[in-house]
Amino acid sequence: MGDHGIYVWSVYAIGLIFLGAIGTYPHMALRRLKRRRREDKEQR
Amino acid sequence: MRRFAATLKRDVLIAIRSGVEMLNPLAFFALTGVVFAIVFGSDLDTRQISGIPAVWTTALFANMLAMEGIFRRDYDDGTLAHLLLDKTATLPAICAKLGAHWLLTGLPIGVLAPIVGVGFGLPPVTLAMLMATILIGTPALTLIGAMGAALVVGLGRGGVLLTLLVLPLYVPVLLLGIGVCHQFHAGAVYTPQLVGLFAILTGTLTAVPLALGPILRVSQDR
Amino acid sequence: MHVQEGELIELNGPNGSGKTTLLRILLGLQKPDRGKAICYAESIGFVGHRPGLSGLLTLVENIRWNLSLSQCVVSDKEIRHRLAEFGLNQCFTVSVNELSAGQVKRGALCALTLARHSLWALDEPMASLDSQGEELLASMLDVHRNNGGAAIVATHIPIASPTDEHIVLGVA
Amino acid sequence: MFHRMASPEHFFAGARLWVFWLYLLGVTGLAIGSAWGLFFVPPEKYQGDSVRIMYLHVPAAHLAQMIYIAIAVAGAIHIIWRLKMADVFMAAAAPIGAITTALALISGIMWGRPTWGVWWIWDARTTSVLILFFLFFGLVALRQAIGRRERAAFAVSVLAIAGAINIPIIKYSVEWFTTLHQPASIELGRNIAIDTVFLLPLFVNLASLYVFVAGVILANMRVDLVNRYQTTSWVSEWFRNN
Repeated sequence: MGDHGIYVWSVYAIGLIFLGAIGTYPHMALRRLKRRRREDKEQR
Repeated sequence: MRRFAATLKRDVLIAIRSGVEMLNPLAFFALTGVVFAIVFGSDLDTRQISGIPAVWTTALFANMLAMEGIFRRDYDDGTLAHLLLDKTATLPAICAKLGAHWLLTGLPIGVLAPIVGVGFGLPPVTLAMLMATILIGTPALTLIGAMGAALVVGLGRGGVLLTLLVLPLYVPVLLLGIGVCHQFHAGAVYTPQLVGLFAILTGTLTAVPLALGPILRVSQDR
Repeated sequence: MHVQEGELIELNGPNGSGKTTLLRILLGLQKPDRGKAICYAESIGFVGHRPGLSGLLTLVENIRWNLSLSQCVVSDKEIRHRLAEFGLNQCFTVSVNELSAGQVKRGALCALTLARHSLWALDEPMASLDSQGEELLASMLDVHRNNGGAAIVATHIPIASPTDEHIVLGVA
Repeated sequence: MFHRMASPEHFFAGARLWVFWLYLLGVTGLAIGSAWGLFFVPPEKYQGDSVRIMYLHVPAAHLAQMIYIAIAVAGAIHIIWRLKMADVFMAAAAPIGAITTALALISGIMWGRPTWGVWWIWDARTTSVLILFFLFFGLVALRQAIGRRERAAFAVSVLAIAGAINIPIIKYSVEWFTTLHQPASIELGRNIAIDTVFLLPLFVNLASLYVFVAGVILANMRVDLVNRYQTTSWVSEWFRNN
């Protein structure tokens, strides 16, 4: 990879984090909504 | 046409009555320009290069400072509703408000620009071109800024929000303005970019006033 | 909702029942959530909660601008005369900011009478008016109705005579 | 099919399947493209291995601009036909566009560092992408600032259209302005030997990123739909059975 390896790997690492974040956010949000709905139901 | 003149007179009167608030952008422009002149102007070989961008950028921010209050005052005291009530009166009144705003900020800044530019040791010819480009650029800035102000009217002191919305749209005017002056200063060809500046001005001049009516109607809805 | 010439409709109902919202929808200042509102009236005069006069100008300048918007040519003398009728003769040169709420409301109502609007939309006109102001309002409405004007008034203090149409808005 | 998808309820149900397949295709495509670009492509003559960053930077930058154009089109649709789904798309796509632009910026910086030895260079494309990021940020901030959904939808549509009109103007003025100052600025990615061995992984990654982000936007739209239509029957019915 030569001396540029550090940059290449860090770019792909950041890419993984960013794409992973936007990929998982919607599902986490749906799960959070369900949990909050269940908690509201229990309180009522 | 009479409505245009009446609203123009009214807005200029309000601005004069508001006194300090009207002078705010001009004072900002002059003071910041002087500070830049002190910082950049003293270094002999860089001052001529840094003069044009410094003056132009200060003019842009002074204009943006003035954008904040263009609709806010009328929204607060309810006169904006009267503007929108009669659909035929909306366009002339809005054009008058924009005209009044330019007369009170764009024009004075343009006139002040050469005086601030002297601090950078720019030759009078370049100062004249600087003033010309600012006088062409500031109406476009006022129009783009007014659209941003109309979007955020009634949202309270959204100063940062207005700057965030409007700055990217200001960039072409700024770059072309500075570019034309640089080219002119260096004696190179500047006409294509000057035409670009005019294009932005005529483009915004035709599109924005028409769009402001509906935007204001939705923005003041609640 | 149909308003003939010379008729007055009073909107009653507790706070938050939508009187102001209904007026604003009629005026086109507000879009209804569902359905459409079409209002067939040449020009509508509106006096709402906000004064509708800019604070830094005097009453005369404000009214002159207001009238120019609806393209009525009225001389300053006539404006001053009408302001005097409304008991505002000592506040010609005073900027609106320094006036009391009652005076501002009277100024707005006076501006309404000067502009020849066929339909008036008034939102709580009685607010911040003293007894003399209420009489002025009543007489002004009668004059308006006699020469063929119509009005829609949102208020919780009854102003219209029982013969006029009353629409009571309930809280949803 | 399009008309059916225009109603929130059908869209909500229909999108679920799309999201699954788009994610699957996108992720595998990205894995293949990246692996190919990282290991199986020989290093480039001038830039050595740092050219491999191109396989993430170019797709991200390209996609970011496409997302903004898509939002502007959705804005126009919303203003002309008052289509609610257009606003749902704008609300969902704006933050994702901002993050994609951020990714493009960061990868651009990391690419510029080894090739020119400087962290940031006011090159025409880097400047345009930076301004694009501010445009996205403006869209998100404006929607956040306005409470009422109807006004927010209209305001964001207007801003998106104004921004889209400005993208070519910004590109022109920036292109001219930056070349004015450094005549020998190297365009990112333009001077690389354009033989296929370099370009194949790039197309794979470009297509896969499009597919993946499309899936993410659809999923985000479903979240927005649940938030918007909490009181409706089909949402509470969806809550009940999972």
